[in-house]
Amino acid sequence: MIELLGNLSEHLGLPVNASSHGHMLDQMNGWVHWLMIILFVGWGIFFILTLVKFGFLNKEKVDCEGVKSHAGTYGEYAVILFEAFLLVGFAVPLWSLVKTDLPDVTDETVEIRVVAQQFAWNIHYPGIDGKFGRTYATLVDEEVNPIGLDRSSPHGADDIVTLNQMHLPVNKQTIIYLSSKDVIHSFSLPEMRVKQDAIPGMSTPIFFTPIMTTDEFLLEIKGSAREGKGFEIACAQLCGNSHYRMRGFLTIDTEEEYNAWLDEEAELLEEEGDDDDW
Amino acid sequence: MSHDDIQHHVKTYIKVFIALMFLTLLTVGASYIDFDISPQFRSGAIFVGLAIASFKGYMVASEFMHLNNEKKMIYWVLGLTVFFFIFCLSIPVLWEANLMGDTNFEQSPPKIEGGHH
Amino acid sequence: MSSQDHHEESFISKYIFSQDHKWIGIQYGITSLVFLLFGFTLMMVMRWQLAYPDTVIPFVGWMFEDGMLSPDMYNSFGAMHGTIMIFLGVVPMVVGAFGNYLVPLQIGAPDMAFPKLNMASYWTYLAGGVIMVYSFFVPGGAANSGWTSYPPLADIATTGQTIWLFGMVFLITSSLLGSMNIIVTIVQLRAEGLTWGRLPFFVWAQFVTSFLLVLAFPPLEAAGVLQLMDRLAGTSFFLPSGLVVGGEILNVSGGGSPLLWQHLFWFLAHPEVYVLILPAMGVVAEIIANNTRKPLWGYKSIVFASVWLGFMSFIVWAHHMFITGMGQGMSLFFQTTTMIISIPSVIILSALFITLWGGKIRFNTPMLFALAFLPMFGIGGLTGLPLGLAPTDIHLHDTYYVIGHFHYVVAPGTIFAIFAGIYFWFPKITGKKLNEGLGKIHFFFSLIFINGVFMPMFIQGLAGVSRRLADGGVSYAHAAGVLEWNEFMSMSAWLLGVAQIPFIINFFMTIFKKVDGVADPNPWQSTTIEWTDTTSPPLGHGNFEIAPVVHRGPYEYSVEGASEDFIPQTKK
Amino acid sequence: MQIPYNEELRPDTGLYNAKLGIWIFLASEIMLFGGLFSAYIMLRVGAPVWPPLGTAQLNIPMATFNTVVLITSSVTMVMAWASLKMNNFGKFKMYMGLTLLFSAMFLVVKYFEYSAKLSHGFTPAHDTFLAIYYTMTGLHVIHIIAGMIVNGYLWMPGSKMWKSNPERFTNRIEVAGLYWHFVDLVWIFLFPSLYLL
Ligand code: HEA
Ligand code: HEA
Ligand code: CUA
Ligand SMILES: [Cu+2]
Repeated sequence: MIELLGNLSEHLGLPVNASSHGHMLDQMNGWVHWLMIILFVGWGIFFILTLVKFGFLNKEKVDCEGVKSHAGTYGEYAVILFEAFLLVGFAVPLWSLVKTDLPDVTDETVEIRVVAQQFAWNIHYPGIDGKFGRTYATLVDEEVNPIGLDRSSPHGADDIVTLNQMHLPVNKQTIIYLSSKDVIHSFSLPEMRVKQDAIPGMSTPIFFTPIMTTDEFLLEIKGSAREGKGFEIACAQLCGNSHYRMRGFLTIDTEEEYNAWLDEEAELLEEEGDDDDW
Repeated sequence: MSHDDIQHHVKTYIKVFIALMFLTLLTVGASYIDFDISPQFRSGAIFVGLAIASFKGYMVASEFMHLNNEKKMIYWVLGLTVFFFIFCLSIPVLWEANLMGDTNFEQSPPKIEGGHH
Repeated sequence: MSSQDHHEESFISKYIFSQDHKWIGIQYGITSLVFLLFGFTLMMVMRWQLAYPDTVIPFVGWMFEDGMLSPDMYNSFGAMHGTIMIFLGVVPMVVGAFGNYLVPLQIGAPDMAFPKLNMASYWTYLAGGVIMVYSFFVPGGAANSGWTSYPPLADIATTGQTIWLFGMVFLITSSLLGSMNIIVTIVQLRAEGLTWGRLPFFVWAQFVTSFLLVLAFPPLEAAGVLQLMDRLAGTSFFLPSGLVVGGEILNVSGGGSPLLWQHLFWFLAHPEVYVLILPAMGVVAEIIANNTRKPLWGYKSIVFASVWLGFMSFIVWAHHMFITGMGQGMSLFFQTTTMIISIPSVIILSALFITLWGGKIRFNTPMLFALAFLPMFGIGGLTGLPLGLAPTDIHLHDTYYVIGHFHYVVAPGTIFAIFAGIYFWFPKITGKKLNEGLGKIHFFFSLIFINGVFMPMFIQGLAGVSRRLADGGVSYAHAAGVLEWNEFMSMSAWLLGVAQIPFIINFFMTIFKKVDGVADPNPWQSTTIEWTDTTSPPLGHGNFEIAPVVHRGPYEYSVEGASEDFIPQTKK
Repeated sequence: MQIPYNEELRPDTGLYNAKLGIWIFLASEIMLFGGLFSAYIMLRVGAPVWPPLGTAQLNIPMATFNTVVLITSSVTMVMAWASLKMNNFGKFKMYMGLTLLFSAMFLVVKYFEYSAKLSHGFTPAHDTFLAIYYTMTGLHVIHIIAGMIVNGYLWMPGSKMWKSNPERFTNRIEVAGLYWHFVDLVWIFLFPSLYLL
């Protein structure tokens, strides 16, 4: 029974889940929708019965007292109880699990920064040393240095900055420090069940663990309307005229692929560094 | 209200006036005194300053605006308003304290000679 | 506050600068209907863009460059659709028109407490409306940062945003004047014998609504002033340091907070949504009691519930801000209050359902709209629950699920209640009933198509499609599976538009219809005071020949032993 | 058509219409300034130092003087009402005139304050402290001006009503007074918040 109840989420048309916490959010969503359906169907049946009985059939006498049973009141108590259950049982623990209990950073954690701007996502990797260089608004140059990274700052030389291309290794805890250069955006990864506003002047941490590589995902969605298209980063907050196409790409790699990609990017950086002194 | 009542009121107005004057000077004076445990938050000074202001406000409201002797309906309206007022004031503070994000992460950018471009 | 007895009124003082609450109510009503139609038209144009991106818009295409809505225009239209529907359409309709026309009549008062102020409030509203419409013609077009106008985007937007803010200041002022007036009228001018417990529920709903307006609107006015300062005086209330827009450092001092706006905005805008729904519930309750020929079930509990609803609505606002990064404490608080606030709605709805039981239900057009309100509001309200719980809101926030949620409450909810009210009180205003046949056509087609527009939004939303996308989601792969609904929804929207034609025909046809003889003053056999002792249509300024005296509660239908199945409140 | 309870009190509430009206209006004003104070608090809490470095030094003696002026005007206002209650129209004229005089004095001082700041380049755009300072005091000044318009009307042309309907005229003065005291009250909080703390 519980199985069945919890599984309503599978019929809500949610995107494929690809993060370790996602199924819990989905399950909660399933529970809430059960409550909604029960209430709606319950009252709906009562409603239709009443309309038939007192609208079309009974035309003589009005019964002023109406309903004598206390079913309505019990129903209300049931709703209250259910809501309390959802709050205590799901909402509170889940919120800390997915939003506020920031995990400790270990060697295994992937830390990156994401800086949103009209209308692109800048992804900032700390490079080999694992530490981010400093960024300054004054150094911003849309062509070559969109996040204003100071290459001469202590940890800045090896940092990797990509545009709209985010790579993450599978099954690793990821922490993203999210901010924005200009207006409010919202960093949304529908398949990861991640959404967080990117607010200028603020750096907000988000964390999740992807559990499915892009290749696996592509296999999973074979035959659906989006066949052949991998994970994407969506902007969920109105941010200007091109909000509708502020799209980034997320690739979940295996460990090896990820490291290979990082190396490749580091090489690129070196080549650039030769003819361009910061 | 009878003539005598009013006469009585007028006496109160004068007294309140004098008290308000005194408190104004007091609050200015107090602002030069250092009540603070830490210079960062100045909580002592804020507390003293607002306490005096609240007392002044109370006197204006209760005497000049006759709130010490008003009808029930008006107390209801104001009670409700004050409740929401306090709410409106306190949430931003609590909010800031409970924000996940870090609002002071970006140190002010150094002034670079010539800047960019 | 005039009290001079006037003689013959001139045309201007009678029809233009009228101080008669009935005429002002009609002015409000007509103006807001026009704005509702305008807001709907904007959306019908937008829906073309959503269904067939990159194709020329039929009929109105010539107005736009390339015959299409540019993304900027799309955003303008969206923001203005929201603003117009809420602030120029529904609020003036439910508070300005229904409130103005009915409250004094239902409480047996000669007029509003402050007739001049009442007039001022209408004209301020109209000025606000004109300013808003004017903003379409300034360079850069109307405001395009959403009806929520979040800075920094709104701070750096085109001139239209400034005009929008000025317009809002007018609209807010108008609402404040109007609602002050309603409160004072209800408290001070109730007829003799009309105790609080005998007030029709509609009046209670107006009372609570007016308090919401009086206390919630000013913080938005403050926020509006701050945003105006940001835009005109170069301050940075909402702008943090170090902003880089389009590669250039924004030349401001910085140090502000973008979230400050959201707090002040939602501190108003959440109570505002109950401003949209409470009077609607009031209308529905009146019509249901009348057409079941039964007293409202649980009158006391729904009055209590609506007061509670009003109170709670001030302390839930941050449920619109769950994903701005709030911690556990705040999210717990706002989730809890949000769950608590759903309870009074459940109570009110349950009471209305239970009222139906045992009644002698008459299916006339107003009743049909009122009945449809219940499940439709039910869908809207229930879908508020997963939004109100922070973890489930993570996936649903800013998707079409939200759009679906609130349209179910405002469109087949409030708009249906407005239609119900128009059909119900039309004979009061004009002395003539609207045509039932046309009314039923209007009803059934509206019901079908409005569901056709909004139901698929839940499907899209659950799939993760964001709102405010100028191309309806074509750019995003995750929208691919549900994209085909766009065409269906747009078709439904246009057909919904077509379904309004019988109403418009009916409306004008009935107004100009000639009838012989005296109109029936109480065509629905209703108990409340507006139907008794006054003529239909009412003549001139002033309401009652003799001040009415009330002897009983508002819903004495089918009382045992009475000669008719209703006893007016004024009957001994 | 006559609206009841314009001058006489409604028995069950004990109020005349305008009295309830003005209090509800003031309730909305409380929320208006509440929104601004909330903004003030949020900016202050969010700022690393307050007032921000390099901002203008506000002129405390001037503001103290203004506080005294405004409180005095509040007293003369309530005295104007009391004079009417004691049937002394002449005294009313005097007190109301004084109220207007003090209000004008407040504005003049404020003008000098503003222009001194502005002439040194301390515009609202300079920093968030000055931004909120100008906005709050500016809105307060607008309230003063609005009050002066009403009071001026009641002082001169509007006072004709004393002949025809003294009861109602006294009520009007009371209502105008309530508004005026509120404006005073706002200043009582603005003064320490902006100048002293
Ligand atoms: C009239 C307007 C109205 C009403 C009444 C409501 C009612 C509710 N709203 Fe809604 N809401 C809006 C208008 C409204 N809302 C708007 C305009 C927005 C979006 C703004 C924007 O971002 O642009 C919004 C957004 C919104 C959000 C933010 C979503 C997001 O951006 O992520 C949330 C979150 O908590 C929410 C929650 C609720 C809740 C819990 C209720 C509750 O009060 C609902 C309680 C009702 C019930 C629980 C129903 C009871 C039902 C029954 C008893 C059974 C019925 C059965 C049958 C009829 C058969 N709403
Ligand atoms: C009260 C509020 C209200 C109402 C009633 C409506 C009504 C409708 N709305 Fe809208 N809507 C909003 C408030 C409202 N909306 C808001 C706040 C937004 C968010 C904006 C933003 O993102 O910033 C929004 C956004 C919004 C979107 C999303 C856009 C996007 O995110 O990109 C869509 C999409 O389909 C939509 C559609 C509709 C439709 C089809 C109707 C239909 O139901 C309309 C039906 C209308 C009528 C039935 C009126 C008919 C009038 C007459 C017939 C008058 C007759 C005249 C005389 C007799 C003189 N609305
Ligand atoms: Cu970035 Cu929307
Ligand atoms: Cu809300």
